[in-house]
Amino acid sequence: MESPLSLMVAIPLVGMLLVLVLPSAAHNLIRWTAAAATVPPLLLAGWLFANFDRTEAGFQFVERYAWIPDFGIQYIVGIDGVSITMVLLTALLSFLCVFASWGIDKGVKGYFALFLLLDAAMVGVFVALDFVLFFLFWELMLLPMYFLIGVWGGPRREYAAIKFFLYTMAGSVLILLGILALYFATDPHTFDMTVMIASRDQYPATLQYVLWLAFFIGFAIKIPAFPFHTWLPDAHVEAPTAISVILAGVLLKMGTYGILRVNFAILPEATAELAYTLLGALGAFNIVYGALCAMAQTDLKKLVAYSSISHMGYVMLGMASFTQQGIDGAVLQMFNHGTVTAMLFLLVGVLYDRAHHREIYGFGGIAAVMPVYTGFVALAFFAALGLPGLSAFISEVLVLLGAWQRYPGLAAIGASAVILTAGYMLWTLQRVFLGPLNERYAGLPEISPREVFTLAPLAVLVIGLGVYPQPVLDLIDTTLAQLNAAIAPLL
Amino acid sequence: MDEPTSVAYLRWIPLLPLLGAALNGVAGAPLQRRFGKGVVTAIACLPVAAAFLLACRAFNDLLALPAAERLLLDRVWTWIDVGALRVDAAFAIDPLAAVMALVVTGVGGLIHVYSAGYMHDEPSYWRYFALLNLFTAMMLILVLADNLLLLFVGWEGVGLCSYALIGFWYANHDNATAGSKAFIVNRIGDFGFTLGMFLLFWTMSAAGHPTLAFRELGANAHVLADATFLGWGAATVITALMFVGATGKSAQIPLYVWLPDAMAGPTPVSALIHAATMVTAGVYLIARLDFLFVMAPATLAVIAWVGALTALLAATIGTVQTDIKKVLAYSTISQLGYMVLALGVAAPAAAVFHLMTHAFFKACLFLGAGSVIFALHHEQDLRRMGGLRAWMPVTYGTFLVSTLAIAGFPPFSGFFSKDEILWKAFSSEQGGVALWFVGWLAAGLTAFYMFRLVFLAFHGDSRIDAQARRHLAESPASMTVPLVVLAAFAVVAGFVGVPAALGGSNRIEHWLAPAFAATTEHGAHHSAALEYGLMALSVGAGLAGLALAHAMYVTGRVSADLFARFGGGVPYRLATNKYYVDEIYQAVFVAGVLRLSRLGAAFDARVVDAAVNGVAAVVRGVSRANGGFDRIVVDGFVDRVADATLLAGGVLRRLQTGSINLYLYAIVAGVVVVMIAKLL
Amino acid sequence: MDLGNVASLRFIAPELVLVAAALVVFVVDLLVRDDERLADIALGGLALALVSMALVPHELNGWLFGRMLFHDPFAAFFEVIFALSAMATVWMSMGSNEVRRMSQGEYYGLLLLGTVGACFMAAAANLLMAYLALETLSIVSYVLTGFVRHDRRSGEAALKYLIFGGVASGVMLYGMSWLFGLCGSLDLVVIHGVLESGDAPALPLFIAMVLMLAGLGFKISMVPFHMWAPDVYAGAPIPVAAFLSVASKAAGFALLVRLLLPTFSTAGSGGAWHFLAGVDWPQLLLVLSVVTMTVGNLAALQQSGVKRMLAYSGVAHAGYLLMGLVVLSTPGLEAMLFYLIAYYFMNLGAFAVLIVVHNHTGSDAIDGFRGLAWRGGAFPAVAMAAFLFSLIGVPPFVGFFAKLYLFAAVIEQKMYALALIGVLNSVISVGYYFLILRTMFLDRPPAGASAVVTTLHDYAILLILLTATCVFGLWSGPMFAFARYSLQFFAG
Amino acid sequence: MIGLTHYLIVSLVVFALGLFCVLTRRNAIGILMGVELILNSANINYLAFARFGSGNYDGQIFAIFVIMLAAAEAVVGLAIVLGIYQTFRTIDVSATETLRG
Amino acid sequence: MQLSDLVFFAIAGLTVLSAAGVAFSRNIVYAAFSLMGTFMGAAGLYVFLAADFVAVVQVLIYVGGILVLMVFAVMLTHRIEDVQISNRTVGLAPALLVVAGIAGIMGYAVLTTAWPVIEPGAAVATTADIGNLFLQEYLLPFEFASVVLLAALIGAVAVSRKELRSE
Repeated sequence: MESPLSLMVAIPLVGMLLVLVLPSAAHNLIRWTAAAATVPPLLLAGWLFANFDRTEAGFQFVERYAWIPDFGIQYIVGIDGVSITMVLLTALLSFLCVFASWGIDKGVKGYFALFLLLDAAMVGVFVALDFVLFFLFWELMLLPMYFLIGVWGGPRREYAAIKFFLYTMAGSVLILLGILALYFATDPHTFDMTVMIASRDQYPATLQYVLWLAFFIGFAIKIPAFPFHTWLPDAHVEAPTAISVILAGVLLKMGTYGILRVNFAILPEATAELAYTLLGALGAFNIVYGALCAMAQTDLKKLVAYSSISHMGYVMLGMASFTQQGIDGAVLQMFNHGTVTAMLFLLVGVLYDRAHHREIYGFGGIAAVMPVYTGFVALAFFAALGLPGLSAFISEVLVLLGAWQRYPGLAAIGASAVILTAGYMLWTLQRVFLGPLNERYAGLPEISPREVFTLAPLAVLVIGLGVYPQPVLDLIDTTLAQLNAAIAPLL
Repeated sequence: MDEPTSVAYLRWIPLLPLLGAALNGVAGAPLQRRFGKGVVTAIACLPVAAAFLLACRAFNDLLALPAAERLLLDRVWTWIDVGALRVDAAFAIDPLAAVMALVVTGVGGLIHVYSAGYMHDEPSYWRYFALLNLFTAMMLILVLADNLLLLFVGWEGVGLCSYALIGFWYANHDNATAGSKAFIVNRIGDFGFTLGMFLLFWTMSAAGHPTLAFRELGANAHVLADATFLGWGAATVITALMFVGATGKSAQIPLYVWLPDAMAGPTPVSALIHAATMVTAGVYLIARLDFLFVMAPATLAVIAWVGALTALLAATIGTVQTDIKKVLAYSTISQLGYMVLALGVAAPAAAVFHLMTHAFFKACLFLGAGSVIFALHHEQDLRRMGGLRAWMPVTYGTFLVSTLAIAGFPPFSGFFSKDEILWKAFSSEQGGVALWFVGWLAAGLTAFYMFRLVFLAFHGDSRIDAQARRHLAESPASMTVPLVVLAAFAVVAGFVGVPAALGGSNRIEHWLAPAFAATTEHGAHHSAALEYGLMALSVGAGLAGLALAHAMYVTGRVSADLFARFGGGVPYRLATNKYYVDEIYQAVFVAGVLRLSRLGAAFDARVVDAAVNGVAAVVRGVSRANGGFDRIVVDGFVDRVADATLLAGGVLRRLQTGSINLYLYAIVAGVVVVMIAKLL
Repeated sequence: MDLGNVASLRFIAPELVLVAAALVVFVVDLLVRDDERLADIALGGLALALVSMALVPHELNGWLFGRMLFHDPFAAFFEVIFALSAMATVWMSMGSNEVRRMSQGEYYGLLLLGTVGACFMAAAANLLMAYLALETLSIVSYVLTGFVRHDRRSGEAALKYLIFGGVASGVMLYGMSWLFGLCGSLDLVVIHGVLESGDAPALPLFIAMVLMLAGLGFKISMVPFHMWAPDVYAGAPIPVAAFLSVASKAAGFALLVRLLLPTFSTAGSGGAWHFLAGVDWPQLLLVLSVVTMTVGNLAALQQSGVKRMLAYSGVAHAGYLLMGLVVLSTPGLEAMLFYLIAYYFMNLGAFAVLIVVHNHTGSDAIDGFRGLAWRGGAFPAVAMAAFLFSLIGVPPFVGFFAKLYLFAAVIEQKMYALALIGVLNSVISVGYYFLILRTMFLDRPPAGASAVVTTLHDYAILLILLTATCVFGLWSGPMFAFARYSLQFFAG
Repeated sequence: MIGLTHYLIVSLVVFALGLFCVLTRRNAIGILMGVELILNSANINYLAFARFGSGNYDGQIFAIFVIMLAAAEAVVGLAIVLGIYQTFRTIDVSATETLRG
Repeated sequence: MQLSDLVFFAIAGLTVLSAAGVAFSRNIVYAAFSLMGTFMGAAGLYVFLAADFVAVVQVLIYVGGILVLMVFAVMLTHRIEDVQISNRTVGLAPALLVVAGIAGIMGYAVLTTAWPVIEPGAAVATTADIGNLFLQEYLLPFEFASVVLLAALIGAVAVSRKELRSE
C-alpha cells in the first residue's frame, strides 16, 4: 500500500480490530484507541491536501491491484477533485465524532468498533474506482449504520434503523444491476470506472437512460431527494448525535457524489437529457419543500434533518446547471453543508445531553444560561441560512448564480427559499434561545471544553471558507471543468 | 479604463472595527469582569476613531487627484474565482463612498461615545459594543466594497447586526420578534438583490464582460442597452430587482414595516443603524448603480413614486404616534422616501446630500430622544412627558435645532438638501408637478409632527409622575457632547450644497459628479424665479405645520382631536393603526406560509411516508396471505393433532393427516398445470 | 475412458471409505456403547474420504462400473461438498443436546451412508443409479428426521417427509419409465444421443421430464414441491435439518443439472447451451425459479420459528440457484456452483448458531435470540449477523459475491426482468433476516435471562464458518476457479 | 394382438388410481399403499418397454431394484408409523402437555 | 381374439379393479387385501411380458413382504377394541378432477405417440441372464442395494426401537 488512500481505509480497520481485542470494561482505553485510529487518516488527508495536483483533472494517487481476475474485478483507489473534498470531510468528521461519542457508555466496545468500520467504509466509497469495490464499501457502510442507529439510538430506533436499511438496500440493488449492465456494456468487460469513463461514448442512448434512472434512484435515496427522503427524519431523530453528524455530514453526500461519479461521468448523454427534470427541477423543489417541512417541525433534530433535505437540494440544482459556477458551487455546497450541518447536529446533541429532550417549545431563553453555546448556535444557524461571509453563502450563491444562467425560473425558486430558511432558523433561534428564560433550565451547565473542541474546528472552517473559499474551489475546479466540458455540449 | 490608484490602507477602515468586534466578542466578557467597562469602551471606540481618521486620509487623497480619476483601490485577495466569475475581496473609495465612509465613521464614532454613557448600566455591555463595532465594520464593507458580491456581504452583515441589536434585550419576546421581523423582511429584499445580481452578471458576461466590479460594470454598462430578458429590457429588470432589495433596507413601501418595530433596540442603535447609516444602504446601492438606473426610465418612475408615497404615508402615520421613538422612526421612513424620490428623478447627488444631512440631524434627534428616555428611566410615551426643557436644556436645544433642520427651515442643513430634492422632483424630466406636490405635502406634515413632538416633550406643563421627576436631570457629558456636535453639523452641513440659485456652488454635487453617470444639466430651462417660488412654498408648508402644531399642543387654540373627528375618524383610525399594513401582512404572508409549511409537513408524513410504508405493507399483506395458508394448515395441523390425540385417545387420528394430502395435491396439481400449460 | 468394475474401485475410494466407516460405527456401537468415540470415528471416516477424494486421479474423466457412474470434476465437486456438509453435521451433532439424547451409532452411521448416496447421485450416469442413489439419500433422511423419537413433531415430520418423498419419487420413477421407453436406454449419454437425433416424440418426452422434475424439485425444495420443507426442518434435529438444507439440496441440484444440461441440452459455442427439441425446460424453470424465490421469501416473512424461517429461506435460495440454470450459459452454472459453496458456509453457519441457542433455550422460537448479544452470546450473535447478511447478499460476505456472479450471468443474458425480480426478492428477504438481527442486538435480554454459554466446540465451527463467510467473498478467486474447473461434464 | 399401448394404458390407470389414493387417504398407511400402486404402475412400464422397446434386460433390472427400494421404503415408513404409535403410547397426558405445538 | 388376449384382459382387469379397490375402499383392511390383488395382477402382467424372474420377485417381496408388513402395521396401530377401522377419505371431487386431468393428458400422449417398438422376441428364461448382469454390468447397483437395505433396516430399528436411551 504505497498510496495514502489505502492506508486511510486500512488504519480504521486496524483500529477496529484493536478495539475488538480490548477488554470491554476498559471504556476509556477503547475510546482513546478509537480516537487514535482516526488521527492518521486526518493527517494523511492533510498530506493529500498539500500534495494534490490542482491542475490535474484526472485521478491521482491511483493504486490498482488485480483482485478477482476471473471477473476482471480489481482493487483500484484514487481521488480526483470531487472525491478529495469528500475524503477530507470524512476524515475530519470521523475524528471529531469520536469525541462527540465520548458520552456513550453502553456497549462502548461495540460502538467504537462499528464506528471505525463505518469510517473505513465511508472513505472507501469516496476513493474506490472499481465499481465492485465501490459497491462493496457502499453496502459495507450500511451494516454498522444499522446497528449504530438500532442499538444506540432513541426510542423508535428499531423502526428508524430498519427503515434506513431497507431504503438504502432497495436503492443499492438497483445500483448493483446498473453496475452489472455497465460491465457487460463495456468492451472489454470491466468494472474499472476509469475505463468506463473513457469509453462513455460507446454506450447506446437507451441503455444510458435506463441505467441513469437505476443509478439515480439508488443515489437519490441517499441524498435524499423527494420522494425518497422519508427515512432521513426518522434516522436522524433516533440516531445518537455523532451518528447523525456522520449521516448528515458524509452519507448524504454519497448520493450526490455517486451521481457526479457515475451518472455524470459515465452516462453523459442521459445526463444531458434528464438532468433538468430529475436534478434541477427536483432539486429546486427539494429546497422549498424541505424548508417548508422544516418550518413545521417541533423537534430540533427533525428540523435540522429537513433543513438538510433543503440544502442538498442546492447541490442537485447546482449540478444540473452545467455551468462552472453551478457545478463548483454544488460540490462546495456538499463540503460546506457537511461542516455546517455537522455543527448543527453536534449543537443539538449538546442541548439534548443536558435537557434530555429536543422539543423546540420546551425551551426558551437558553441564551441567558449558556451564552457561549448560544454563540456557536448563532454561528451555525446563520451559516445555515446562508449569511454572507460564512461558507454556505459562497456555495449557495455559486449554485444559484450557475443555475440562473440555464434555468432562471428554478434559480428564482431556489433563491426564494432563503427567505423561508431565514424564517424557520430565526424562529427556532427565538423559541429556544431567546425570550424569557424557562426556569426549568435555569441550572443548565455551559458547554464543556470537550464539546467546544468538537465544534471549534468546524466553526473555523465555516468562517474561513466564507472569507476565503478558494482552497476548496481550487481543488475541485479542474476536475469539474473537465466533467462539465464533457456534458455541456450535449445539452 | 486605466487602473485606478491603488492604496494599501483602505482595508483597515473596515478591518479595525472588525478586530474590535472580534476582540470584544471573544474576550469581552472576561475583560469586562476583570478590568471593568472602560477597557471594553476603549476597544470599541478607538478602532472607529482610527477608521474615521483613515477615511479622512482617503478623502484627502481623493482631493489630491483630478476629478476624473478620483478612485482609490485596495485589492486584498481573490475571493472567488470560478470560471468566468472572478470576485476580489477589494475595497475602493470614490467621492460617493468617501461621503458615506465619513458619515458612517463620524456619526458612528459619536454614537459609540454616546453609548458609553447610555448603556453604562447594561450587564452585557461588551456584547453591545462588539455588535456595534461589527455593525460599523459591515457598514464600511458595504460602503467600500469594490463589487456587488462584497457589497452584499456588508449588506447582509448590517442586517445581522441590526437583528442582534434590535433583539439586544432578547429576554423580552417582542424585541426578539422585532429583530427576526427586520431580518426576514430584509431577506425578501435580498431575494430581489441576488436575482438582480445574477441577471446583471450573466447579461454582462453574455456581452463579454463577466464581472461584478463596479467600475468595470460602469465602464461597460452600455452593453446592457439592447440586452433583453424575457422580452423586457435587461437594465429595467435588473434595476427593478435591485430596487426590491433597496426597499427592504431603506424601508420603502412595501417593505418598510420592519423599521418602526426596530425601535425595540437601544436608542443609540436606532440612531446609528435605523436612522443614520444602515437604512441608507438602499439609497447608497441605487446611487452606486446609478449608471444602470439611468438606463431604465421605467424603473426610475417606479422608484420616484414609491419614494414620494413612502414619504407621505410615513408622515401621516408619524402625526399620530405617541411613542417618541416611533414618531422618529416614521419620520426616518419619510425622509428615506425623499432620498428615494431624489434617486427616482435621477438626482443621486441630491439624494446623497440629503442622506448626509439627514444622518446628522436624525442621529441628533434620536440621541436626544435617547437622552430623554434615559432621564425618564425608559419612559417613551409622549403623553407622560412635557416641560422637559426646564430640566434638560442641552438636550432641548440640540433637539430643537435638529427639528428645525428636518423641518427644512433655512438655513439649517435640512432646508438645502430637502429643497434640492423637491426642486429636482419638479424640474428633472423624470419628475413633475405631481411628485413635487406629494413631496411638498410630506414636508408640511413633517414640520407638523416634528414640532408636535417637540411641544409634547419639552413644552407645556410636565405630565411626568412625581418620583420619576424627583431625580430628573440632564444626561452626562458623554451623551450631551455628541448631541452638541451633531447639532452643530445639523446646522452647517447644508452649506456644502447651497444651490446655484442661492449663489452657492453646490459643491457636493460637483464632488459627487464623477461617481455618477453624466447627468445632463437638467432643469436648465427653468427660471430661477420658479426655483425661488418653490422654495418659498416649501418653507411655507413648514411654517404652516409649525403653526398648526403650536396651535394644537401649546396654545391649544385648535383642538388636538381635530383629526380624530375629521372624516368620521376613519383617516385617524387608519393612521393610528398604520393603515393595518402589519395586520394584512401577518394574515396574508406569515400565516399563509405557516399554513403552507404545516400542509407540507402533513403531506410528508401522511402521503409520502405513508406511500413508501404502503409498499412495505403490501408486501407484508401478500406474505401474510401466503403464510396464512402455512400457518393455518401446517402449524394448525400440529396443534389440531395434539388436541385430537388427547381428546380421542386413539392413535388412528394421529396418523390421519389433513395437511399431507394438501401437500400431495401440490405435487400432482403442479404437474397437471405444467402439462396443460404445455398443451395450450 | 470406460472402466470395468475392478478398475473402477480406486475411483470410488471415498465412497468405499465412507461405507467402511459407517460399518465400523455400527459395529462399535453394538460392541462398546461409547458415544463420543462414534462421532470421532465418523469424523475420521469423513476426513479420510476427503483425503482420498484429493488422491483420486482427476486428470482423466470417464465412466465407472460399465457406464454406471461418471467420473468427472462435476461429480468430484459435489462429493467434496457432501463430505464437508456431513463433517459439519457430525461436528454440530456432537455439540447438540438434541442429538446427544439419541442413539448415536445409528445416527452417525446412517449419516455416512446418506452421504454415500448423495455422492452417487452426483456421479450417476444411469437412470437406475440415479434413482437408487436418490432413494438411499431419501430413506436415510427420513430416518434421521424421525430420530428424536420422544418428540412427536419429529415423528410426524419423518412421516410427512416419507410420504411426500415417496409420492414425489414415485412420480419421478414413472417419468423415468417413459424416458426409458422413448429412448430405449437408461444410460444418460445414450439418452442424450437419442434426443439429439430428434426423432423422440415431443409430448411424452415433455411429460416424462415434468414428472421427473417433481422428484428433483422435491429434493431441492422447489415450489410447488417444497411444502415438506418447513415441517421437516421444524421436526428434525437441527443438525439433520442443516444436512438436508445443504447436502440434500446440493445433491438434488447435482442430478438436476446432470439431467437438464449435459443430457437434455447441448453445449454451444461461447459458453452458451441449447436445449434439445421436446425438452424445452428453460421457460418452465424460469417461471418456477421466480415463483420459488418469491413464495419462499414471502412465506419466510411470516415465520416465528427460526427453523421454519430457514426452511423457507432455503426455498428462496433454491429459487436463486435455479436462475443459474435458466440462463443456459456456462457463467450461469459457474455462478450456481459458487453459490452452492457460499450457501454451504452461510447456511450451515446459521444452523450452527441456532444450535447454540437451542441448547440454551430448548426451542427454536425466535424469542430464544432475544438480546443474545447482550447476555454472553456476543460471538454467536455477531457470527449470526455475518451469516444473515451473507444470506441477504450484503458485502463483504461471500453471499454477496455469490449473488454478484449469479446476477452477472443473468444480466449477461439480458434477462433484466429476472434480475430485477431477483434483487427485489433479496430486498424482501431483509424483512425476516433482520427480524433475527433485531431480536439479537436491538432487543434487550428478557428479565432474568441466564447467560448463554458457547462451548469451545461451538466456537470452533462458528469461527471456521465465519472466517470462510468473510474471506471467500473478498478472496473469491480460488473458489471461483474451483467452481469453474468443476464445470466439466463427461459426456462420452 | 396385445401391444405396448395396452400395457401403458393399464399402468397409467394404476398410476392414476395410486395418485387418487394418495390424494384422498387420510390414513398414513393408506397413502403408503397408494405409493405402492404408483411404483407398481412404473414397474409395468419398465417391463413393457423392456419387452417392446429396448429389447434388453435394463428394464427388468430396474424393476427389481424398484421392488427392492419399495420394500426398503415400506419398512422405514411402517417403522416410523410404529415409532410414533409407541411414543404415543409411552406418553401420558401430562407429558403431552409439554409437547404441544 | 386369442386366449392369451383374454387372459391378458382378465389379469389387467384384476390389476385395475383391485387397484381401484385400494383407492376407494372405506376400510383400510380391505384396501390392504385388494392391494394384494394388484400385486398379483402385476405379477401376472410381468409374466406376459416375459419377465418371469421379476414376477417371482414381485410375488415374494411384495405379497410376501411388504403386504404382510402393511397388514401388521394396520393391526398394530389399532387397538383391538377399535371395532370399526376407518379409512375415511378426503376431498374426492378435487382429487378426481386433478387425477382425471393428469390421466387424460397422459392417456392422450400414450395413444397419440408412435412409441419406438421392436418385434418382441420369444419369451425365454431370464433368471440366469439377470444373475449374470447383476454380477457384471449392474454390479455396483447390486452391491449398493445392500448398503441401502442395511440403512433401511438399521433405520427402521432405530426409529421404532421402543425404549428411550437414558440421558
